[in-house]
Amino acid sequence: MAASNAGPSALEKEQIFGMAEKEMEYRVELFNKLTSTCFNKCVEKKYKESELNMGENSCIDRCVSKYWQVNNLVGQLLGTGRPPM
Amino acid sequence: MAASNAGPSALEKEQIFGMAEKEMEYRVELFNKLTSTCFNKCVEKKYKESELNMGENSCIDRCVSKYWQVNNLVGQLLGTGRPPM
Amino acid sequence: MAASNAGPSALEKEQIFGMAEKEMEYRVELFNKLTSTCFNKCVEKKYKESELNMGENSCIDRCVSKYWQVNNLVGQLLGTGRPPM
Amino acid sequence: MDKSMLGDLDNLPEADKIRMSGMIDQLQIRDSLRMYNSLVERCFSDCVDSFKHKKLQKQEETCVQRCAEKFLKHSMRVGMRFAELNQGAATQD
Amino acid sequence: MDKSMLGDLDNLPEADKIRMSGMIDQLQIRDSLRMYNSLVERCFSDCVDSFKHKKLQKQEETCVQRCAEKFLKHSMRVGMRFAELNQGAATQD
Amino acid sequence: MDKSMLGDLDNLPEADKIRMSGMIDQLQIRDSLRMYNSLVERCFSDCVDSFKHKKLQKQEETCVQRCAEKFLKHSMRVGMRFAELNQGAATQD
Repeated sequence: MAASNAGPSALEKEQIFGMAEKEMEYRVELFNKLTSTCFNKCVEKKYKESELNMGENSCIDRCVSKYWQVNNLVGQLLGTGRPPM
Repeated sequence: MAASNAGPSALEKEQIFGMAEKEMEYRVELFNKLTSTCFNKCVEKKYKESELNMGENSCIDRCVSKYWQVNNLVGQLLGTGRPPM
Repeated sequence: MAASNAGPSALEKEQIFGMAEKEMEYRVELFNKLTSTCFNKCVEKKYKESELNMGENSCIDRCVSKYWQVNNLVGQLLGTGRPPM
Repeated sequence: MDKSMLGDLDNLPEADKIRMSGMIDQLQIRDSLRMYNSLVERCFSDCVDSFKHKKLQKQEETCVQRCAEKFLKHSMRVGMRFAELNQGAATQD
Repeated sequence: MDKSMLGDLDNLPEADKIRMSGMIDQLQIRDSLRMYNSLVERCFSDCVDSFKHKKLQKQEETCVQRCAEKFLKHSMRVGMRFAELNQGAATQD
Repeated sequence: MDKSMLGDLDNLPEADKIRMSGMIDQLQIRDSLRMYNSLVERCFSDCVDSFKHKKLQKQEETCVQRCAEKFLKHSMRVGMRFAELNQGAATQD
């Protein structure tokens, strides 16, 4: 909240920091939703062991990859050309 | 955070702004929950086309209307007489 | 944001308040998740009456107790020895 | 949620106490509005499934009322049990 | 969500108007980013169920596109109805 | 989530760097507490279904432990893949 002699004004600075904060929140939320969704799609819920088996691991890798593609695709559809990152 | 010569004190002002912020968050969340719930109740998930058909549209209108009524009803039950808007 | 003559610096104070805020948010969220999860596990959803019956009440008590134990157990697993409270 | 469960302010200097107390108030307002939204969503989802009418039907209204009352009673009971466990954990420290 | 639905700023002093307006902008940015995340999650969950390939298949892509379009149209319709009800409630006061 | 994925602070003036860094710290604390809550909720929901006893049964405990470990391993793997994709996207710009 200190005054800045050069560069952006105090108000502009608040907006820049606010925007940066929202963008970081967005990334965290994207990661959390992706993690939760891929766990639901790929991991066996009877928990017979604490290791991920080969099938689960390969499913997870593909799930992350496809989620990423869907994220980009939706970004294109919304006309921004790219997702908000 | 600037001092105000008349009207509410700085502390009171913070509280007023804080309350206004919470109320706006509430409205956004109400809208988002309503949107998500009515999509689940009314829209066909096989996505054979990208248009909403007549049945879906009329379901959506009634869903919004009923959700609104439930919102008011719960407001009455909680003794506030009206929902927090 | 006022300067403090003794004790922690302004920056340290911000961090302490920030940490306290996050911890309170955590407790509220824990309580809300517990409440929602135990309602789903214990309460009959046909809503034939507005009272909780004996079976539901005893289920709720045990559900809270077990949720608490799971919370502690996960805290131990994550190496903190205790949940973040 | 009971305010006392969010923190113990007794040992703080006066200025910090005021600030912390304001923070708790803000959290409680936000929490109670969120709770309100969740309650509406839950009871709507559980009670309203037909969209042949625009107006809430009598039996849907009854269902929503019971759902809301039941949830509030449930929430109070959970709050009591939760406070007991919190108490126990605090005295262990 | 339409900005006008979040509050009426006309009767505020200038400094408060600017601050309130900034607050609304921040809320809208956060809301639109969250909406984006929810849309992606929903359409991914509804459309992608096979993980034999690393690349999105053609029919999954089509499904995601329709899902996103349908959801946006739905959201706009809900917004219109919601605004009407808000209007009605406001004029009742 | 890895801190480096949240933003690149190298080109900022010192004061902004400190402020941004504090903001990231706060977000990370909030995120890890939320993650903790979600993990507890998930493993409780998946592992505990009987309420004949007040105490967690041995097989429920085992289930919760495996669930938590599995989720953490999953989360780490997702984090690695996510970072790779982020990296790829960054170098494309």
